[in-house]
Amino acid sequence: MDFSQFNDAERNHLQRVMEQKQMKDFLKLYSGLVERCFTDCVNDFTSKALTSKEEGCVQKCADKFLKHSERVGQRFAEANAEMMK
Amino acid sequence: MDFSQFNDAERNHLQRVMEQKQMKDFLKLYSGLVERCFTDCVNDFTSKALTSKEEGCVQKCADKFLKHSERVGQRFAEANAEMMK
Amino acid sequence: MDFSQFNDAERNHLQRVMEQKQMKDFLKLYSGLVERCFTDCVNDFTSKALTSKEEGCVQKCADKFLKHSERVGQRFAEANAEMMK
Amino acid sequence: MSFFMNNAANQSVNMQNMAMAEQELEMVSDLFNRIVSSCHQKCIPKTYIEGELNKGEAVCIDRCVAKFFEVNKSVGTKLQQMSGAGLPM
Amino acid sequence: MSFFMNNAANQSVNMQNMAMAEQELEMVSDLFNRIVSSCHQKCIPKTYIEGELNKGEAVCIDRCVAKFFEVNKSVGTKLQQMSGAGLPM
Amino acid sequence: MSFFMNNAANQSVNMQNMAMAEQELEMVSDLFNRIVSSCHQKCIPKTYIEGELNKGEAVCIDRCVAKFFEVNKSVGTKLQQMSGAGLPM
Repeated sequence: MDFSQFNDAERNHLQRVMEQKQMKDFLKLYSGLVERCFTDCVNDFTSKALTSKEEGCVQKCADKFLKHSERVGQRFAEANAEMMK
Repeated sequence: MDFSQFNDAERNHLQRVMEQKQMKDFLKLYSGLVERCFTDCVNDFTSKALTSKEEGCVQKCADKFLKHSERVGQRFAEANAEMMK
Repeated sequence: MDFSQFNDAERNHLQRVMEQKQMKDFLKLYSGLVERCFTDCVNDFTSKALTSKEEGCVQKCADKFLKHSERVGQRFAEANAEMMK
Repeated sequence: MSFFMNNAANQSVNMQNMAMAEQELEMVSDLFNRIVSSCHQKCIPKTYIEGELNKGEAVCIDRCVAKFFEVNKSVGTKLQQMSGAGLPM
Repeated sequence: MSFFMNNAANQSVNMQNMAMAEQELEMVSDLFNRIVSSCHQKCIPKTYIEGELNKGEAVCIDRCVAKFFEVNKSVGTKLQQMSGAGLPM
Repeated sequence: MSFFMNNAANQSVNMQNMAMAEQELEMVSDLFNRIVSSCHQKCIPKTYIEGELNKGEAVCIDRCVAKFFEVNKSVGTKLQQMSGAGLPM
């Protein structure tokens, strides 16, 4: 998106909108990650506490998802730049 | 959430917000329950009308989900209270 | 819904609301169709470009979904009219 | 739904009515989208041999929409009985 | 949560507070809905033999809610460490 | 995207432009989120042996993003041809 078409007041407005959106996206990332790693890692309901295997799986699942999301971000930016040409 | 930090006008405002939210949540519960029990119970498309087996399954599926949701609500409240300590 | 209960100003307002909603629904149809046909048709990641088989599958998947959605629309309108009687 | 945009200017818009009308429109379109997705799941195999609907798929869709409405009604009745609330069903 | 609707009229509503409170309400209800759907997936078979919860399902639900909270906490800690941001966790 | 907050005070904000810009931001972030979830489904096995991406997963992600953009373009072209509408594609 080309920001030069907007005046300063409009750019301030968009800046605030994007900050709110970043906060909302962060909360969505958080709740999505909890649900995804719970679904993929927790399957033993013979006790109330996470087993060490489950805890380890949750940590790796979260790390892997964040690395995945980061790499998609890089390819996404490149592909978008390509389209803008 | 600690409501004592708000004045009466603010509490009225939040009360109205929560009433609207409860209405919206009820409609989400309803449409979610219809979709879930249709998916789980209805698989026979040799006729246009629900078979008695399908109708029975839908009733039990809805009852079971509401009982499930109620029990989660109890454990959820206890866990939240635990966290507030 | 019975529109006769509204005055012209209200009908104008609803008309604008519905036009915005139609635009939003069209964008949802578009993004949902991309995701659905990608999931159902693209499974070969040995190269960066769509295979002709995948490209063909995406076209048919999109056509089929639009035809499906159109037919549901007809039956939906009939069922709704039935309920209004 | 034909609209006459003539002497709208001097009439007031009752926002309460508009909110109710918008909510009903939202509910009808939500129901439609759920039927499209559920009946696609039940009636359309993912092999996509051709873009047209074949006979079996068409008949399945018709029956699927009818059955979805039945389930919608019976779950609605159950919730209304339980909550006693007047629901815009 | 009891409310006293007495001299509210002459008090002002701080919209900033209201937005924060509404966001927190939204987060709590989102967490609840995700636990309901995840624990239904894990604990309730789709055979629906009867409408009541049997012993096994009830015990599974209790443990499932407890474990979900644990995962919620450990992922929250990880994200806070990484971003260093103060999160309304 | 650098912003200069200098003489903003005396300028007016054209809400029509803002709504369009916000919708475009919404569409870009929705596309990104759908690619993240679709390519996680296609490229990341759920065994989670380690937290890092291995070679195969990384290569799969790169190809998956490229293919998703291709599908996005071809479905977009189809819908534009059908509706004849100018779409903020």
